[in-house]
Amino acid sequence: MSFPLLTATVLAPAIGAVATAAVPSARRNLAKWVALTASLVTAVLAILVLIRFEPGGDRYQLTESHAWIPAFGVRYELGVDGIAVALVALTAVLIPFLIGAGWNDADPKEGETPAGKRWRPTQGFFALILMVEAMVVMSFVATDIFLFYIFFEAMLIPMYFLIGGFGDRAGEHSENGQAKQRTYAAVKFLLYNLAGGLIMLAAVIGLYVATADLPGGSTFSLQAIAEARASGELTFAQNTERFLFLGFFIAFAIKAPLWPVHTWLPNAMGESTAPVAVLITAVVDKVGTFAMLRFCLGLFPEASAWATPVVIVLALISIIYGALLALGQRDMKRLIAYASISHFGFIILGIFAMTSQGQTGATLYMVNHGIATAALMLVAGFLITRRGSRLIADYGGVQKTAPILAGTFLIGGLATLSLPGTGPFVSEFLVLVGTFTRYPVAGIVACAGIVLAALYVLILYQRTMTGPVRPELSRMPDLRPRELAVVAPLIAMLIFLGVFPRPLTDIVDPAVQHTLSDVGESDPEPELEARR
Amino acid sequence: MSTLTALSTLAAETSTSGGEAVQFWILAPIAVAGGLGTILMRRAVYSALCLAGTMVILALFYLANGAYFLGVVQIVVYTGAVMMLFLFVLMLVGVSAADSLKETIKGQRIATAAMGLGLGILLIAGIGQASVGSFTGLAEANSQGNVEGLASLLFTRYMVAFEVTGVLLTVAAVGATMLTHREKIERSTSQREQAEARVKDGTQVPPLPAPGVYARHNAVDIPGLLPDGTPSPLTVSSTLHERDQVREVHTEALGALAALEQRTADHQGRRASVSGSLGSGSTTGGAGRTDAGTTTPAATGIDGDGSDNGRRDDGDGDGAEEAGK
Amino acid sequence: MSPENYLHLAALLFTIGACGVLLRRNAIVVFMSIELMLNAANLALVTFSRMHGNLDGQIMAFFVMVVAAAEVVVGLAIIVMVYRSRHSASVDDASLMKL
Amino acid sequence: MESLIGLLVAAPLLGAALLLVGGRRLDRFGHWLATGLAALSFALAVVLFVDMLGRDGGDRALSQHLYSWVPVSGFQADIAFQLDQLSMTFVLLITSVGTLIHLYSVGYMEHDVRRRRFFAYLNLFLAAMLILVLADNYLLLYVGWEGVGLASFLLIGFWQHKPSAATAAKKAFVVNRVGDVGLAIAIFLMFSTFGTFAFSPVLSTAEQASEGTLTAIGLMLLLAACGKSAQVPLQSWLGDAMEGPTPVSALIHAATMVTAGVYLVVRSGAIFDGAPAAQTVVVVVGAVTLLFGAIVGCAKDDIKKALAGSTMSQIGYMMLAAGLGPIGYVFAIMHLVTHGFFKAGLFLGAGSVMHGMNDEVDMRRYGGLRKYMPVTFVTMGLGYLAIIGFPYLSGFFSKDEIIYAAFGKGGAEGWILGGVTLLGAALTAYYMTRIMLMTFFGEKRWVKDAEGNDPHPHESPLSMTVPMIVLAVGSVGAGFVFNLNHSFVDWLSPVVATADGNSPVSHGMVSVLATVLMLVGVGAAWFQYGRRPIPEVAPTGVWITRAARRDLLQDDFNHAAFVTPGSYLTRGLVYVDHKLVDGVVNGTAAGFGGLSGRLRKVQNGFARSYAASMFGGAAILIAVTLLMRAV
Repeated sequence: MSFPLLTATVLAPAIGAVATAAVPSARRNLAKWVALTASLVTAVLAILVLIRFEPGGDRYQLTESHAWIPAFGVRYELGVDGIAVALVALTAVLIPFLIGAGWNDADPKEGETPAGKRWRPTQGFFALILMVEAMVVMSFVATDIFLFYIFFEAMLIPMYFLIGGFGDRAGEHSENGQAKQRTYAAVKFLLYNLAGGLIMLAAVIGLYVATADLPGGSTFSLQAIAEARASGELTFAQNTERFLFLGFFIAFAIKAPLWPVHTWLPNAMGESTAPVAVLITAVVDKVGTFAMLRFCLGLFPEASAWATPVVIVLALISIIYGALLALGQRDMKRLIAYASISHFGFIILGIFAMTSQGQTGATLYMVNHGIATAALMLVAGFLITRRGSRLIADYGGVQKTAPILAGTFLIGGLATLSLPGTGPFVSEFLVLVGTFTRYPVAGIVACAGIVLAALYVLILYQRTMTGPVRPELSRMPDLRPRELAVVAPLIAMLIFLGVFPRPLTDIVDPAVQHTLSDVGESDPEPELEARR
Repeated sequence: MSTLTALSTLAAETSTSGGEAVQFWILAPIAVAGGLGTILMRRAVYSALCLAGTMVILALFYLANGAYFLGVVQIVVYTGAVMMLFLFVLMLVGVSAADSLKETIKGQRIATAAMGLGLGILLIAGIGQASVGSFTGLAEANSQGNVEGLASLLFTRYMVAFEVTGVLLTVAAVGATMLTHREKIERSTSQREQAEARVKDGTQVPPLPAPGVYARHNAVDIPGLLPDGTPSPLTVSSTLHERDQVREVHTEALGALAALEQRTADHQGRRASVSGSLGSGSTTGGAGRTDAGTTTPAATGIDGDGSDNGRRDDGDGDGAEEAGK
Repeated sequence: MSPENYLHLAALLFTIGACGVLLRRNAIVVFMSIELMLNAANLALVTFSRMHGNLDGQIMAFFVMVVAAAEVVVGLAIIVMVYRSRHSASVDDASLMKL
Repeated sequence: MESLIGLLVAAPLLGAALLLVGGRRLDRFGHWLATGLAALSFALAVVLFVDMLGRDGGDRALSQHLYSWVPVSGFQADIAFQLDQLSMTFVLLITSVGTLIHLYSVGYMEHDVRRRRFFAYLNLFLAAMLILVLADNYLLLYVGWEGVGLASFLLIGFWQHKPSAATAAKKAFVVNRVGDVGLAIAIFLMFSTFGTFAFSPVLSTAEQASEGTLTAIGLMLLLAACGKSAQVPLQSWLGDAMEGPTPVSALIHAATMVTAGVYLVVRSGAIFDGAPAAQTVVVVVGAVTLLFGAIVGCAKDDIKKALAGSTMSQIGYMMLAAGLGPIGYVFAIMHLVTHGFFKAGLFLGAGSVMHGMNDEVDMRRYGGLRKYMPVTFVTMGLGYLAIIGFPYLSGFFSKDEIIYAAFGKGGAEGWILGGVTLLGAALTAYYMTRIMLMTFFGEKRWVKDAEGNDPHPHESPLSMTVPMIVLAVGSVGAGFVFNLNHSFVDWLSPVVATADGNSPVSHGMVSVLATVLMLVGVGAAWFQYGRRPIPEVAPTGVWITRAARRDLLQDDFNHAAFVTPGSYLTRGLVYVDHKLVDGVVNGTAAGFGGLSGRLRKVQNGFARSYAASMFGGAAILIAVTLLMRAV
């Protein structure tokens, strides 16, 4: 029995959350340090996972398996493939930065008196973030569908409180209106995702029923089902498979989010603090796209092939629509949110292109988008904290007073528009190539997203950072050391992944090959090869 | 007893005779009429009586169906005890007022009609659908006597249920007692305290004035007259007021009285005395007699009775005074 | 004479009782209507008893009577209580059970 | 030797990184560091060049495989460089002009507090441009392609406090992005056709692909080239790009970056050779741009914008030549190099003039500067003679070859193209003469600047004049050197296909015609601007002048065709998203709310009502039971 590394990776933030929450109300700073330590420990564990993972080895590694609810065939089964490893690492590495970025976000506002000894917003904030981390990591490593489902849904609880309970400092003068907006956003987030989750629950139960014919009885184990399918022991009726696929897919599409079930994201990201917004889009939403790759494709290959045309069209709409709406936004954070919708379109496009380039690209995209959005959004958050407004029109000429802030913002933006040399370029290009080889028209349409991305990023940069300095901003401080310490590593990672993405591709590519063989697809041959 | 045996022979037969049919067709309409009366009568007492009638008829049907014990119990328990209980409560709650049958909930009548029709039709359809067949007859089951047969079942197969119903009855009795019992949580006030409270509140301390029983009319529903001739509502029981059964004092009578007094005065040749004697029941003359000196012959109750027939002079009648207020 | 006649009568009485429950506001009359329904059921039970030639139906009816008696006792007590506190025996006056 | 290639790129990249990360500590000597690294790069290029000359024509190409960049199953992208004669030509041009302009900028940007950043960006540009021309596959080329776009964006918008600069920078980047998409799609097509996008396999097996595919690839490459090289229809950004500091205009928007499109077309010659339709489009684009740029150049009063029009026009020449196929490739490159020298010189001269005139750019406010700025006048004059094709200066050689090649296309096409190129030559002479006359001759038309300072025209410092002199020398001599013994053609022929056209007109005849037309152009300009005083406010002019001043309504067209509908679309979609997509969801919620509001009235509190529903339920149950039995 080897050391249960994956369980440890899940437990570390969970224990950290409890410890953070337990810090007495007066010792705010202690809570922050506890949280940071816990997240760093998690990051170290995740990197250990990354190191222990052998790219060429078994599909699922570091597996753990224990009976949990034997009556229903539910097991506590953990395991990571290359895709999961990448995302676990992304999550664990991002969280310390988010904690660092949100260091003062949940402090009591000036003039606010504690409502009692139990009033501990700071502790709560960081504990909730750690809770989310634990649940997200669990969703990535769970190979039992039921186990996954539980954490997929439970994630909503801390997220709900993070969105509804901790808004950014913008527009404090209209606190009531803002609180109302925030509650609206939180409820919307919850309802959308709950709706998806319930549909998925039905599908999970359906799956349980559909696997009843297996010799070992019903099971939720991904591996067992996949093996049974491969050996022909288990076959789904066509309609059953399609309905089950839809049940899973709708839940993941809402989480991802895919047009037209995307509208919760701009509200949620707009109203929450920058770190939480990053948490939503960079970490939590990734569970959706990850699960598409792992569950939708892995469990229901034929239904996936059946749904592909529709999904591709929806993804294309997401790409263009998200980008166009980003252009139309007046609120910085909402702009970034819509840009994320566009990017999720790319990820889903890559997944359903069913080529190794597309899916490897999509996985890389998940990681890179996480980092790039984090960089852009966190800097935007720093900016918003300084000025107290999210409106783009309230800024101008920041470049002059805070050049480093503007510079990091620009780099984040350039990464968002997938400039070569930054990580997102590699992934976007892979997605597009992979899509093009199978669906040329889709590949070309998606290219419109590239142009629009340049437009919205540069318009955002131009309106906020350039031009004459607005008088309100003339005394704006540049990035503080803490903020720089948060942003600089992110930028370094972006550039590293853009220049040398091999560590990731080496891990991800074999996993994608497994997924593709699940689906029974192989890359289209080049025209010349095919002719020979 | 002879009817009983006749009925029992009826029930014992497997194929029913024409006699039972006659009985049924006579009694059943009455039962239905009773049921309808129960729900349609405005006065609850009538409802109760209608229900009792239906129950008696049902008891007869029980007997006809060979359930002698039940038939008797029906009469004794239901018609006897339960209905009496109903009537008691009715009296307690107030028997007088007839219910208004006007519907207050919107759509309730329609819903009731639809439901009644639907349920009725469905039940009858259900009965029609079931293969009812014919009577097997209870001759065998009642061979040892109906009561014995029931008893042997009750104390063997239904023993537990029987015990439980016993418990239920006990609980019901205790519960009813608990519910209706009112715990005395304050010390009861003494007579003295009550009197003091009355004085303090300014309510009538002495007994109320009597009605015009001895004045002119020999009845309790005629108000007594105040010294100035106006009738006083206080003198009549409030129940009569509520029932609207208070009789008017006719104005001719008053006028005749006044004329009589006048004639007497004229005859005696003396002026009408200004000293209107106050009714003995009245404590003070509240309003001053502003018409002193005018000719108002106040007829006083000669009999020394507390209540006097105050007579109102038509000429100066603004100082109407209510005695005992 | 067929059992159906009795059963039809029982059904009719039952329906009448049900309508009474719905139509009347006086709690006591409502109660009486319920009694009518119970009696209708009893009639059916007794008929069944004779139909099948055993006494179980009668036993059922007997239990129904007992329970009805208990119910009447408690129910009337409640009515008295309600009347005491609200000075009304109308079931519509106790209409606080709503949103 | 191969390992030097990487260093070539690494030197300026290191400079950029150091200067950007190093912070204020490097303010004092950062510019010299950058210049030194650029010079180092140049020195390496020279070493490599000499080394290359030492080998035979056939095996001069070097390649360096650094590492596997994106290895995915079936997809192989490498960081690998390839240095052949074509790349070498570019490397020499880029590093030499680049170094000179670094040097020039030391003087030009002396008073700018953000000079360090400027040099960082310049170094970044050098690195990206070198990656572009050294890449051995299209994906890496794409990296350089976007990299120079980024550097261009940063440098155009260097004076970010000016909204016009920021807007111009954004515009340049976005328009370039449209072109980049073309390159991206071309790469996708290559990948799905050939299974790779490295130069050698793609180009060597190009003829095996179907003509349709090759045409598609060619057109997409052309789209990319149009974006980067400011060819019609993606030319609108170049004029606005003049908002950037003048050295930037000289380096990026005249000498090097804008010619990347020509490089791309020439490099992909094998693809175009298999796609005549695409070639025709290239030629048409080149011809149209040639005239377009020339006409715009004739009308602009802003010296830099006039030069920008000229750049556009000259690149049109190159593009046209490149579209001619093997008969034109070499001359496209030759013109590219000579143009690099004389246009950079011209821009530096313009910068020098502006430097002396309080950053005034309106030529109507210059005049008579030749006495005050002799060096500038002479160097710019030499550049001027070179560009108009004065006999035996560099422009003369390269342009005549292109005109000759255009005739060589043969048939009606040949006549049309020859005519267009000749017309272009006349226009070139006209607008360049106009610029020279307005700037250096005539009386002074100077005005005070915004702060009320009188301009004190003076010669620029040595760091600025030296590069100008060097470039002037290049402008004069490059063509001659290249034409000596067909040295340039021989140099490039191992890597670039060459062929002789069948021109109906002899070579000498072309030279004579071109020279005559050049003189006509000069004369026309002299009649208009040399003989009589120049009005300080531009006359209204005929319709074509007015249109040319507005870039031939290109911006108006873009605005009407893309920007306005785009913004309406965006606004409409925001509305739709809020009201429709969100509205459906919120409407559902409101619907449920309303429904439950109605339904809750059923809970009226009356026990009798509840009883009614209870009986109703019982009735339904009975009905269902009966139905079930009936069925």
